[in-house]
Amino acid sequence: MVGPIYIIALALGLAFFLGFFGKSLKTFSGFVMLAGLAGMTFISGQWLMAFVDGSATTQEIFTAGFKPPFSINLRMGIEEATFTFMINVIGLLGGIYLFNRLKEVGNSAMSVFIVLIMSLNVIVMTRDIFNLFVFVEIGSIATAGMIILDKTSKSLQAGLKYLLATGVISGLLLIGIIFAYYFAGSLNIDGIIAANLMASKAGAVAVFLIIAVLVLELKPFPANGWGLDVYESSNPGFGAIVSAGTATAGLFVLYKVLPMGGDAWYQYISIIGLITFVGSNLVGTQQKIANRLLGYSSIGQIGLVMTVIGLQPILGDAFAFIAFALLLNHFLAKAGLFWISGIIKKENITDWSALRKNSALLIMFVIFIFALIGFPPFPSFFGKYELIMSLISSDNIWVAVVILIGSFAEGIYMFRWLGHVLKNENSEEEVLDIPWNKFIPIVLVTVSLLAAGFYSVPFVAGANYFYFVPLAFILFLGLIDFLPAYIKNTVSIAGMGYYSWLLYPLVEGDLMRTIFFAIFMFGGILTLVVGYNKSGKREGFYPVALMMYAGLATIVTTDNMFGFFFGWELMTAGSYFLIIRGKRSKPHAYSYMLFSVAGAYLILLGFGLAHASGQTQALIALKDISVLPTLAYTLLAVGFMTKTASLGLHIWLPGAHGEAESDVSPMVSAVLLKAGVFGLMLLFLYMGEQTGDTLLFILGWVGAFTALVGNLAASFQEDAKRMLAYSSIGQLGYILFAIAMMTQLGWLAGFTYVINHFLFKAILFMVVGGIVVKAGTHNLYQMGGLIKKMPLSFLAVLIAMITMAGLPPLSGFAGKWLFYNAVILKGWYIQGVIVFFAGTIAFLYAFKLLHSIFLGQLKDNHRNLKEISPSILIPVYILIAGIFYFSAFPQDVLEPIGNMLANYFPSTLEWAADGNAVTILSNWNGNAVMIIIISMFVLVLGYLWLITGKTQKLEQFNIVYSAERPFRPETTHVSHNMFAGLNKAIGFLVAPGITNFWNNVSKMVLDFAGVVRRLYSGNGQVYAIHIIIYIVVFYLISIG
Amino acid sequence: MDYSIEKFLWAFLGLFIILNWGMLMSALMRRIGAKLAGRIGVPLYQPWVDLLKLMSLKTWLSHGVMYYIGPVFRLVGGVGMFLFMPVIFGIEIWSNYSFSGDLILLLYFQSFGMLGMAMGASESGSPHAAIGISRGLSQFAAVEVPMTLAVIAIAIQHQTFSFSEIMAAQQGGIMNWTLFTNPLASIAGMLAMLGAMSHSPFNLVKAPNEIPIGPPTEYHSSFLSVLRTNSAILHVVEAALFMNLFFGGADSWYMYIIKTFFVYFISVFVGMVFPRFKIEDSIRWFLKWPTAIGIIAVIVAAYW
Amino acid sequence: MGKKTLIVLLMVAMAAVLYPLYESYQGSEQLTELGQYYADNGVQDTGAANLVTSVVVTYRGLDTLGEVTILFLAASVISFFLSFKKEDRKESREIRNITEILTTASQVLIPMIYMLGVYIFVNGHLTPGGGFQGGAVIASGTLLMFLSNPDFKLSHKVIHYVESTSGVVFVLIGVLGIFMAGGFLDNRILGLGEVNTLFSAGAIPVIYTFLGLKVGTELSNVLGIFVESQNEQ
Amino acid sequence: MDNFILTALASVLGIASIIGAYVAIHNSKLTVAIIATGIVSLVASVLFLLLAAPDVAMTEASIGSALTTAIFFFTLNKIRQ
Amino acid sequence: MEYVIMTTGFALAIFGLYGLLSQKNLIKIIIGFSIFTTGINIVMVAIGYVRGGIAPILDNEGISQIAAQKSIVDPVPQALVLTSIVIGLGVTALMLAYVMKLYQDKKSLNINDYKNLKW
Repeated sequence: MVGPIYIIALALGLAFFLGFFGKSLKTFSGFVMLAGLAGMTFISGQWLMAFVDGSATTQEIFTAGFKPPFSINLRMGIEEATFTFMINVIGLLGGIYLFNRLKEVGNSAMSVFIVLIMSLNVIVMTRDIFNLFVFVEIGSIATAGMIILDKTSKSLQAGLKYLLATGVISGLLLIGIIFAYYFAGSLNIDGIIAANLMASKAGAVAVFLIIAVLVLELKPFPANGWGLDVYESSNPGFGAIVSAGTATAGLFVLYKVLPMGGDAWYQYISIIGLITFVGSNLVGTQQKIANRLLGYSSIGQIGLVMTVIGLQPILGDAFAFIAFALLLNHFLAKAGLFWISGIIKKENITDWSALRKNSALLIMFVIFIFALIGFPPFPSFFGKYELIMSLISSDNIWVAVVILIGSFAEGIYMFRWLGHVLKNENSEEEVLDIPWNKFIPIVLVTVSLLAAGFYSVPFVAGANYFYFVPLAFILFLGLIDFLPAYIKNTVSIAGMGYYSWLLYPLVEGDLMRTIFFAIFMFGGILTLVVGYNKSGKREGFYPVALMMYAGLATIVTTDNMFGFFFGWELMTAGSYFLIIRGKRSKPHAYSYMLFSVAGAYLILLGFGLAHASGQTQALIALKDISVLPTLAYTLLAVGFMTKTASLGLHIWLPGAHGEAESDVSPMVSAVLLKAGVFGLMLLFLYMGEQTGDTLLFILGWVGAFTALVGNLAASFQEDAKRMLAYSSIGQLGYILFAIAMMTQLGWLAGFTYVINHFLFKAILFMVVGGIVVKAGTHNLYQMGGLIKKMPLSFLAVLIAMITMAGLPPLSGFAGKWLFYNAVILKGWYIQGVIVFFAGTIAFLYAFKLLHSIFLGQLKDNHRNLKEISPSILIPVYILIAGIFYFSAFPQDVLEPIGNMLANYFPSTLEWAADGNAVTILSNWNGNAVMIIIISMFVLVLGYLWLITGKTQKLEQFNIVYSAERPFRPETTHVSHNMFAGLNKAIGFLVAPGITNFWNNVSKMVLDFAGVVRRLYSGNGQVYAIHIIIYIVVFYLISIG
Repeated sequence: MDYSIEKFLWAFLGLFIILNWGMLMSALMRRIGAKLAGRIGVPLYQPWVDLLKLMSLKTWLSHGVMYYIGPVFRLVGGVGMFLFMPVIFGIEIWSNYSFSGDLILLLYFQSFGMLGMAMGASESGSPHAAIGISRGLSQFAAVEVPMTLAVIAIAIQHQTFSFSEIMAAQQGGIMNWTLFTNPLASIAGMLAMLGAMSHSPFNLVKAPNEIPIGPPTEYHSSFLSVLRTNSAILHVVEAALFMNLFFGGADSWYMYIIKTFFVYFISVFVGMVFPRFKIEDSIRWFLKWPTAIGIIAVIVAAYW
Repeated sequence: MGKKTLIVLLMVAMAAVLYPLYESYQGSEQLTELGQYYADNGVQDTGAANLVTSVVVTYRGLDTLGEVTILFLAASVISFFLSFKKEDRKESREIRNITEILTTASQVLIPMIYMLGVYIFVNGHLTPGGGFQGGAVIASGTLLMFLSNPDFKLSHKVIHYVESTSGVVFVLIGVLGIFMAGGFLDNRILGLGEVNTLFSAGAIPVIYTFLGLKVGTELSNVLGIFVESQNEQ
Repeated sequence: MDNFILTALASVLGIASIIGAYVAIHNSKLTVAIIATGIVSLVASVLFLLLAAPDVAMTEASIGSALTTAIFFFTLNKIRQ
Repeated sequence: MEYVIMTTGFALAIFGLYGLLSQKNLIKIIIGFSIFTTGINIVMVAIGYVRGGIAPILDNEGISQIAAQKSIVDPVPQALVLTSIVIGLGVTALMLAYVMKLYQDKKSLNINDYKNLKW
């Protein structure tokens, strides 16, 4: 095994050797540099492998042949090996990336580069504090040199500010070191730790100086203006090295030196880390310049790792995994992002849409963004989950909350950036040239990020490899993305079919999960079938759709909290990409994502509290939460309600569902919303009646008002898909109200609504989606009379509408009947009336939809429309068959559900012999009602047919007005502002109060960030003053 | 749960009686109205004559499938309401098919007919019909609120939704009619009935007399005859519904005829006195007073 | 004038921060444990009379290596930073009138200074001084040459060769230390010889010679670049 | 006895360096400021001698005062042009 | 005697820092920085001083080997200062190079003119 000392010898030897060539032989010296970097990577890699397979033990390397206190020693343990390996890898990849740039500048720049990487290695390995100072100085001079790789006036200023700041810092470090030596008598870190300097006040100040300087090297929040300028102005290739390499070395040094200060320091470091993480992310929300934004984000992430280092005594043995997972994730993702920004070379994030030209680069960009926020299959997801779990179980909940707020703030600007990339329009002419040496590092980093995610499974309780099976299939779909759409469609349907067949045994026993499993899987397949009518390739649609369905499947089949959260985040990621495909859906997808991420974090906190009380990852732990139960249940409830868009959390739904693509809307609204409902049902089952009764009462009222406002808003909509979206809000308000009653009848009504809503909403969105595409407009007042052209879709919408309105013959009435009995038995009378009134309003807009699309006068530009494509009609008519079966034989569906619910709630519904559902209040025989109505219908039809005989169809007469066309023609269309009367009477209920509320909240946050941003005035001297203030304040807090 | 022909025949007979009584009642009402206005009014057999005339008219014109099926929905709505409600309390043959559903089914069945009319009329494409529909639906929604409040109040009071139990509770003397045992609910119910009957103050929707506005504008001949038969049946059945709920139901045909006449007379009488409301005013009116009374009724019934 | 007062206030605060350190310093009566060890067996281990040199070169050899790298870094960063294209170099510098005294004095002094520099770093292990000081003296010699005759050109090729060779040799000696003696940069690869004679203290004189050469050439290179940048546009 | 002389010498040099630093910072003319810096580092090298550190004194003298001041003057000259 | 030198060292350091933060002119800032480093160097050497000690060079003519060990000064801080002086030179040289380039760019020595990178 090559000794680690050769890293230094090799690097310095080559650096001096490069001096020989002066200005000539540029390419050759470039390759010499790469060889050197590769050698260093090999050495540290070889040590890492040795440690991983246990064949090596921690080694102390003595220089100059003497024992440590008298000479400098380097240590090569498993930690050092991993960190040096990471640094050398980033050095090698950075060298490859910057190859051309370094060649242009000359081979002295190459030697500076290789020396910089060597200095980071030694910083990690050395155990001597003065040696650490020397190599930190080498690092800072080399960085100052590297900043001016692209000679712009900005990079010059950044360089000077950097030198000023590091100069002041290193001076103070010197004082700290010399006095530490004076008190401890030795320069070796272990010697100083042994001397326990904290005992005396002066010793404490010396240690304070050392640690404060090391913290300042990591650019803590208020005093990091100089750091941000470096990120913004330097060449992004070098920015990657600073953000990944130097930060990793700096964090390890802090970890190494912290024991010097005793455990009080751990607390200070975690507080500083938290302030940095939240502060820089918050200020980042206002940022428009790409590199500076990456600077804010990397400082934030470093702050997070610093917090974790500070929390070491609390986290115990989980510390190593969490710190490494978060650091590795930041390391890989940030390097990748900087490299991509090096290729894109655009300053402002709004014109990054050129990234869409190269789909491979785009996918990698997305992977980095999602890795940073902490979405599944990435290490940060596992790290953050484990961090929150152990934090809450050691009951510092506030730290967990602040961390989540910080990463939510990061989500704000990262997703805005992603939105710009995916949706901003693209100038055609400029082409994106990607040289191979810039592309390969990014690919390597992405691959290792995914592999890191895979390998972090054994470290987290409750995680198992089974969750990665769907991801492998999604990867496979991603690879075959070049095929035409219909092949991919068949493949994905087959895949989903097999996967659901595979998972079925998992849910077989539990009827509730089987129903939801059926809705997710069967509904998913149906909505995918609709995709057959789409031509072309539909890049990126199928992997993402499968990801959503995989997430849904995992939620239903898993039995532990980790699996549930894994599936939840997977589903959110998948659905985000589905929604953002719509033409005008950028703002809506953005608000959807923010609400979902916030909701997911609330759920995580809730799970944390459950884990804290039950100490297990199983979902059963939700049953009896002893740690702050009411808080836990409220958090979980609100978290799930962000997904069911209840009142107050609903503003994302109309835009997200309204603007989505025609076959995405049914997926997202009919199938996805049920995930939130499933979550709520689980929660209420585990919570039980007595613990949550006030919460349930409130949720009942929330459900009632959501139903009312949702349906009312739907009836005043002019846009067809928006109307359906608002109606989904209303229907989910029903479901929430029903299950909040916690009685068998209530839950039966809830289940009926879940099944009904799935059936008719899928039909409505599919058909309306098809029509909107055919008719070319969303607005109801531009449509009409399509019954003549599309009779089949008219019939489908008619049946769906009757089910939605709850009219007797069809299954909708079953829901209403159960609902009525439940309300009276439960005693929630007033809410019952509100929800019933909402039901009538539902009838109104259902009719408006039917009327304005199909009936009335056929518009002349729709004359030659033909029926919507069979690929939509087939699933629609399967669903209609489902509705008829459910309406004709309600007992076959409701009885098993009733029995299943019987073991949770007292049973109040029996099924009499002749299929008559009997409660103490009333009875209802769906089958009989159906038969009677159909027979009456046939009789009366026969009677009418008898007395009218043959009729001749009247051609459409064009109602022309005597006066000339009014200025706004749509006002004459009947469905324009159709329920004006109702609107004038109770329109005030639907005023956009809540949307304004959320807009004000976001404006307040952004203004605050704007004010704090003023801190960075750009003047180098001011930054130096910030550093001194920071030291004085830190001193007063810690020691003064 | 027997589908025996015999049950069907009794129901058909009941339907025939109701149809004739409906036509007679509307003719009587028109005469009384005319008398109040100083006119003689139509002869009592007028409705039969109109019906026969309409049925005999041959017509070839139809605006399409939904236009054709609209009146069928309408009539099925009317007949359905009749079938699902017991006519005479106590007598099994006259209880029709009320065992397969109850008050909730009836409440929802009202909108079944409304839906049919709306679809048929809008298929005809005439703007007058469309305006009438939007007004009708809005008003129907507003009427539903006090109606539901009344129904819920009664349901709380009697702890049941099934007709027979409600009627049973009201037997034996005037005093235990719902009118007196639960006055607030009855007032709310009666006010809602005014809207349901769509007589004068709230008849903007059909407004048959002055201008031919409203859903049936395009209907003629045999279609109109079907609509007429239905409106006749509907008047009686609506009145019967409110009779069963508030006035103790009928234990014999004789009682049935008298009570439905008086209930129907109340709405006509109110219609004579008050002028027609604008659509927003009617909605606002319904959502103000009747709903307030209804809510108080529910509170009183529930917590007192 | 708020800023000035703020800064003064800050200085007072910094003084307060540093005061405990200042106040805790009582001046030591006897050496620290580390210092005592060096005093006792510094000479036996490294054979160098000048203890500071033995600490600088062998005991804490890595620091010196770092030290040299810093100078090397500074020189190369400044070289590619202030470098400029040939075409925008002015024909010649305006020549200030060089006084007679300066030219004659420099002719006498320059060789003396170089001799002094070489002397300093050759027996760095005996007398105070060493590689850095010797290099600095040589650099001041070159500085005098720049000042005395204006058209003195420093040939970069020579500078680069000397600098690189001495650097590489220094690293090689370090590596040799591993094979032939205790560890990296150990000076016992050559005989320790007898204290106070020129050829004693193992590799220290060799290291210091190359170190002196390297520092001297680097600093003169830096000075050269500063001079050349004078006549850039 | 000699300790007293040393302390006196050290305090004189100390005050000289403080004054030099004051002139270096507050004097408006840059040339004077740079010379003052040179003087401060020269005095510092003498102080090192007092502290029995000949090596450091030589380094400070040659590098601290000579070369640093030289570079300062070169930069100043370049800026003056 | 070492107290006085220690005080001067600290005073120089604080004064250098003051100069670095208060002066507008770039050159003055670098001057402040070099005084700051010189002050710290003085403090470092003063720490190693042993009262009555002589330079740590053991040429064996005058004082005998053993006697010398009692009275020499601690060599370690001196070694450290040696390195920090050279580091000071490196950083100052780099700063001055930056100042020259910045001057070329914007023809001004006032630090307030270099504020392109803000917020």
